[in-house]
Amino acid sequence: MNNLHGILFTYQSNANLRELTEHRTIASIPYGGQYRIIDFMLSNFVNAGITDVGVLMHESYQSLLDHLGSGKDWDLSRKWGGLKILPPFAYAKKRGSGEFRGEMEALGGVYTYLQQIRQEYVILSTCDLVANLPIADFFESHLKSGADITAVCTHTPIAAPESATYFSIGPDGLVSDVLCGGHKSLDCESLDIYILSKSLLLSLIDYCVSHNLTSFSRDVLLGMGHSLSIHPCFYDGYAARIQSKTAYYSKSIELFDPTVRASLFRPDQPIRTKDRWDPSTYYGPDAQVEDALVADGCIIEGTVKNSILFRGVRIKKGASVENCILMQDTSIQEDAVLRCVIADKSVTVHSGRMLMGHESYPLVLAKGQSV
Amino acid sequence: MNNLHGILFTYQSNANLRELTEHRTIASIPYGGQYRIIDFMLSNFVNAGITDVGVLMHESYQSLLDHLGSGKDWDLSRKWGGLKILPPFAYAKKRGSGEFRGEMEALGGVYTYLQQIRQEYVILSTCDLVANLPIADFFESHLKSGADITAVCTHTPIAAPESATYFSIGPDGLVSDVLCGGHKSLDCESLDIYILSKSLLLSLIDYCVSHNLTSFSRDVLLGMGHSLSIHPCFYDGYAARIQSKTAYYSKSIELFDPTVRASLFRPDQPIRTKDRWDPSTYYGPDAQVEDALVADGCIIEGTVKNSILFRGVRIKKGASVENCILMQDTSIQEDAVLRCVIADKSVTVHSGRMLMGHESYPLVLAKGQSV
Amino acid sequence: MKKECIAMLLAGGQGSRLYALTSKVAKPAVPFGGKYRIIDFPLSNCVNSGIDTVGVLTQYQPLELSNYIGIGQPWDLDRTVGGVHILPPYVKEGSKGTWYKGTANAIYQNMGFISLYDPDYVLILSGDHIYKMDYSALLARHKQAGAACTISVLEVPMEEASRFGIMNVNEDDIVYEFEEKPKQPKSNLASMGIYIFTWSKLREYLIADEENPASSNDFGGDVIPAMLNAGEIMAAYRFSGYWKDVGTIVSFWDANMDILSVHSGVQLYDKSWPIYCRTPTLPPHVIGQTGTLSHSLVSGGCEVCGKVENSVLFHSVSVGEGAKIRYSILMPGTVVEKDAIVEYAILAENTHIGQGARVGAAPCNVPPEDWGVAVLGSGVCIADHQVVPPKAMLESTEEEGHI
Amino acid sequence: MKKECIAMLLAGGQGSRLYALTSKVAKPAVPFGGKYRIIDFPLSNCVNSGIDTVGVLTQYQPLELSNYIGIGQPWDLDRTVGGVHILPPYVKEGSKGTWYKGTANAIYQNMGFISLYDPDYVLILSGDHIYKMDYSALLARHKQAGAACTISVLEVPMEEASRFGIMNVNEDDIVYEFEEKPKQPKSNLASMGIYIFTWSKLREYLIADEENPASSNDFGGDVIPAMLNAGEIMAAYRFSGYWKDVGTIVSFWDANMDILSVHSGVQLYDKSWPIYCRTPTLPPHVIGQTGTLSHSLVSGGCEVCGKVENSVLFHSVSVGEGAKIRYSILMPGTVVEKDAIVEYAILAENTHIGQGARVGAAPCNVPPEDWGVAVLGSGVCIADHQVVPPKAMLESTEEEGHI
Repeated sequence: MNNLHGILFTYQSNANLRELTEHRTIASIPYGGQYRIIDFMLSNFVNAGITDVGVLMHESYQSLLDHLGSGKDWDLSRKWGGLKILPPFAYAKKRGSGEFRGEMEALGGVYTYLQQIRQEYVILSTCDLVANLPIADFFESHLKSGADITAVCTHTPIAAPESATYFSIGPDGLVSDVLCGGHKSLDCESLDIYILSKSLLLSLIDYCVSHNLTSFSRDVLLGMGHSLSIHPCFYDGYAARIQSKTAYYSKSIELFDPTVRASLFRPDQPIRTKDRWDPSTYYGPDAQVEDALVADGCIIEGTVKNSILFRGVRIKKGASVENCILMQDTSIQEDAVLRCVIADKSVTVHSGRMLMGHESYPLVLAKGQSV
Repeated sequence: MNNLHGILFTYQSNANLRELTEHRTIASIPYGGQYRIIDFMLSNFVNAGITDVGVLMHESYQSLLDHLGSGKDWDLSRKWGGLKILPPFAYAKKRGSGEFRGEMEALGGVYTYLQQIRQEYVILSTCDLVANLPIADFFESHLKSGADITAVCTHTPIAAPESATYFSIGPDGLVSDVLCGGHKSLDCESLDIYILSKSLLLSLIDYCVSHNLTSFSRDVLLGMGHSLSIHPCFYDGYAARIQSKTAYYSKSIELFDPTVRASLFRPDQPIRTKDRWDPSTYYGPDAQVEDALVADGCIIEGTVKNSILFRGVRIKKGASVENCILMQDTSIQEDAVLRCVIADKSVTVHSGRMLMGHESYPLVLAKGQSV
Repeated sequence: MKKECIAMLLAGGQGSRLYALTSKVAKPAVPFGGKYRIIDFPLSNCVNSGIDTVGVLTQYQPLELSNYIGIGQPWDLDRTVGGVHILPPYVKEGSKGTWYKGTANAIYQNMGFISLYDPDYVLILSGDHIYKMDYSALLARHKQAGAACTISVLEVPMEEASRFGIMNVNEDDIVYEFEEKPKQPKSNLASMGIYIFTWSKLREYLIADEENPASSNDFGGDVIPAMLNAGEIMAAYRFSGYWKDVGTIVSFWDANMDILSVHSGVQLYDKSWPIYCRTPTLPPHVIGQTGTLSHSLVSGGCEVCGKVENSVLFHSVSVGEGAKIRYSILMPGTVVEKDAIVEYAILAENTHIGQGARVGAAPCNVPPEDWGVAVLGSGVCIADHQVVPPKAMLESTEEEGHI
Repeated sequence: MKKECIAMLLAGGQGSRLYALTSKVAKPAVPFGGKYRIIDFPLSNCVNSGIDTVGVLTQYQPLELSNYIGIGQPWDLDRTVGGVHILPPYVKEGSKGTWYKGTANAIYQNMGFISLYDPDYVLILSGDHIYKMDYSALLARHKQAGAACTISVLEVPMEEASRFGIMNVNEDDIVYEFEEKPKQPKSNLASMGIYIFTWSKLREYLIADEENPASSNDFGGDVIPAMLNAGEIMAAYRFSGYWKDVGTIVSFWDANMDILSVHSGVQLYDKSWPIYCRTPTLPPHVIGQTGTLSHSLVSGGCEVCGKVENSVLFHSVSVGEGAKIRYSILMPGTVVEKDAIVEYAILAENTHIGQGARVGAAPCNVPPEDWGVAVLGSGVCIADHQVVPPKAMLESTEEEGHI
């Protein structure tokens, strides 16, 4: 497994997630009480024995940089290889912008890095997927198939059709057609995870960059699919894609389902995240809690129902929180009442305030707000 | 010494160093056979027991990012604190440029970071100084003096007057006047290393940012000097500043002086740099070497005189290198002749070529060139 | 590479008064306070005090402790020079190795390790106290007094002083006499078992002590008295704050309960002096619809569907519907099935309490002479509806696999 | 945390045939090839082969080796789970510890460590060979053969075969017989002392071996024959490439000289299989105006003002004006003063050769029976103009400081 190199694309903020991505990319949105979304894919890589991972940065990557640090929390702080931050220098220079137009352009910007990697194979993935994946099996399947590219896909549609890539499978078991950016879904949807050899990847980049082609799905899979054998590798376990505020809310609430938790949090394939020094969570004498997912370091003295509390959240006496997601270090003062609220990091809700959203339109409090 | 936090400014490229800084900042110019200039100040910090260092990045910081990696080579890869890369997000966003106009503006961009540091005191320094400094002594001197700011300075002028800051010392032993950006030197020159408390620094930043003041020397030391006590702390050992191509060349050649080497390379205060896996240097049967500073991993089969060879340099049979600085992985093929040449990383000079500069105007071969 | 001050942590104690809790692990590795092990407190104190080189002297069940410490990442002690090192008594050339004879002998046997760092001062710590302390203040006091040895002391109530090693000091807090458990204590300054020595002095006394066949090779019993007799300057450093010896079942249970009364125990939520620990990678804990909690600590990976009061739940504990946990400490991996009741009990790692079983009892419900905290050793399984009386001390009888 | 394959590196050998070179360090810690120590080769091979968990079994002079390995950063083995661990024979509860009885006993005593990682396969390595080898190919061969044990073998010239442990194999390279130094070798496949075992099988045989009082508890002598007798599948894996046992002064000297003939020794400059090592932080070396070098290796921090031919200079070596070094190995910190001559010699760490002194001689200048490589142990000082004859073996008589 030493022979597979990980590349993660951290996408630009999505308009549908505006409030949560003002200061960060999707990859660094807090999720599930203590994680950032990138933790899932990064842990999947590490659990498969991948030792070297390059993270292609987009604009607003400061929060991601803070989160990843030296990579130590994922055991990726190495002298050789390990976690490498790849900032968007190339585009910043060329076009005065820190955004790339597509994966192939982004890869073109780190061509020298790719040339120097120690492994023969590369796995490309986005960072907006919440799933616990058997990457080692995918790699084995790729090697066995002998195909040029292995595309990990699912039978259960999970993305909005306009941003997803779909495959038709031919009689030979290989991908026979590719649909992308349409409004119709096929039942075989790409998880946007691809395995191919380093040498093929380099030649694809060469071709794309010199022909001003930028997208992996449109320009490589669709555009060059006739000359490439694409092997579909199916994963039909739990997977969620975070593409809008409502999806973020509803996918978070799914964590109350024990089967979802069992599928995401497997002792043999742990999801690692940045460590903090938080002690255990303290429940005070008047705490009333029902259906809650609570991280370490909270002090809960009020009422919590059907909610997700991140690390270091404080719920003071008499406060009541229902159907909420409160991110790290949020503080809810005495007698405040919150319903269907997503509070970003370090929000303070003062005594006696009452804030209500609806499940179909949760109220979002921006990072650091004091209400 | 746990109570001092390091901040390094990595300056923008200097026009006088154009060829060497096209792809990098001054901080990451290779120096002395195996170092980058930043290694000196970073090692000074580490040798003084400083555990947390923030590096303020400027434009073109990719090469610096590569060099620093996770900070492990300086024992600065930590879960809490350690080496933190601080990219120029704030300016990039505000003005579409990755450059800051002065230290105070740069510090304003990382205000939140500074608020959260664990130490009570901060040391600010630039990265263009080659010196082995007793930072712990400076800190002790600062604490003893009770002054607001300690400025490390020297009696030996080492910089070009127009880019230097000079002090007059009053009868009370404190700085009585500050000169900056003039054309005349005083005999007390600042090494641009300052120690002050975190709380004072934060209030100075507040003031400067809100008054559109950007420079530490001009706007703080000079502009606000009347209300601050500035304690000069003298260091009169060896120190070199790399501000032009000729200075780079002549300061490099000074390394042949055993007293300069003894002052820079002290076993008790080692200068750390990025590790490579290079084996020892091999001298072939026909090697002829005289007055050379040679790093590990070279294979020398030709003639080398009065030159500095970085790691992994190859000098083939019959080749002759005199008064040259050859950076890492440079390859000089059979019978090539080089005089007064500075070859950047991974340059290849083909068989039989002859390249000559002059000591007063060394010929620079850009990174990766094949001549 | 020279270090000004290094710490040597005596973690060799078997902690036999913790009975079932230490039958499989060394005392410093016993879980404490929801997330920690006892050794996390001195280790974190070292790091927070700027001491980055720590030797951990261990002998009893070293593998578990050694595996817990690893290379020291959780405490930021994975250092290029220095860091944390486990030092079991090893077998020297041509000799049969032996366990450390006493605390002083343990340091004596590791003088080679200490010399690697050529320290000016050596801090001697033990691995059985819960406290937060800035050792750099202790070091400053040592330097200021120009002492050969400085001892950290705590003012205890005069009536309890005869239970401690008491330091009698002059007006400058310089020790002139040391009395071990004096019947008529002259002062109430109790030694906390935390010493800082000037290394050159300590080295000298350790060598002399080793050569003395009459010595029990102990700091308190031999080295400190020898130094005092020889007229070395010995300073006292007054510590104030929470400090608790967790050497007995009752004091261990107390110290855990102290944390629950937020203002009395060791202040875990104080960010200025964090206590670090190694925890497995676990998701947040989950409180089910039928779970109720009060006055309790709950950690990562727990699933609580029962009622938990005044208790400490370590990670990965599961409490079934209808189960009741009161005034108890449930260590990692404990499973309490439906309708079981656990009161005034300490359940070590991976214990399993069957449906409707009952462990321990409240003091009001039993005659005082029969009451005590019930303790289940690691891996103990209690069958459905079985009753474990208060004060019970059960160990797993299951034979462990060969090695 | 499960690992598919972990390595156990037998580094306990005293290496007594290296005499003065191993009087203060274990053989695996002996400097080799300008920058390395012998143990860097198997360790780097592990890392390059994707094995990230290595137990280093050491007993003789463990402190130096343990200090060299540290937490494993130079080899990228400072891992959260796994990494490199020094395993000295430690003293178990209630017993006196003893040195490892044999190679198999060393593994037996550390079965607790191995079980932590629940491996499918265990790779057994030794710390006295210089070679580059991809252990993942060995593992692939082991899996493909479905073997209980796979042994790496080297084809040696038939006439030398009787000096080795010889594996007799069938056409599938399955071992049917093992002969230790046979007088009439049936094959030329010599065991390299590198084994891979299916852990469940090895565990079984180690326990049986330990219970057998007649056993010497050795892999080659006891465990391998026992497995063969029991009919376990034992595969051979053919290795080709440079491999050298550096167990004697002559072979050690040879292996160093091999590096100088760039195409014959272990390929240090080959970037695809780097050998990692821990080196002190040192500036580049300096060649003075009067220095001349040929066919030599020079390392960081050296200052060369004399003449160096066919020699290996480790870091921080200083060669004065007029001094001549020929066919010699100068370990870290060696100082050769003005006009001294060193020929066919191995100078261990921090030796000091006075002005005009003479160490060793070329074979052409002495009768063959008097010739041999001269060896100076670490710290030996040779006075000005003193002469050390070839074949000499000097150790520092200076008493080392107490511990």
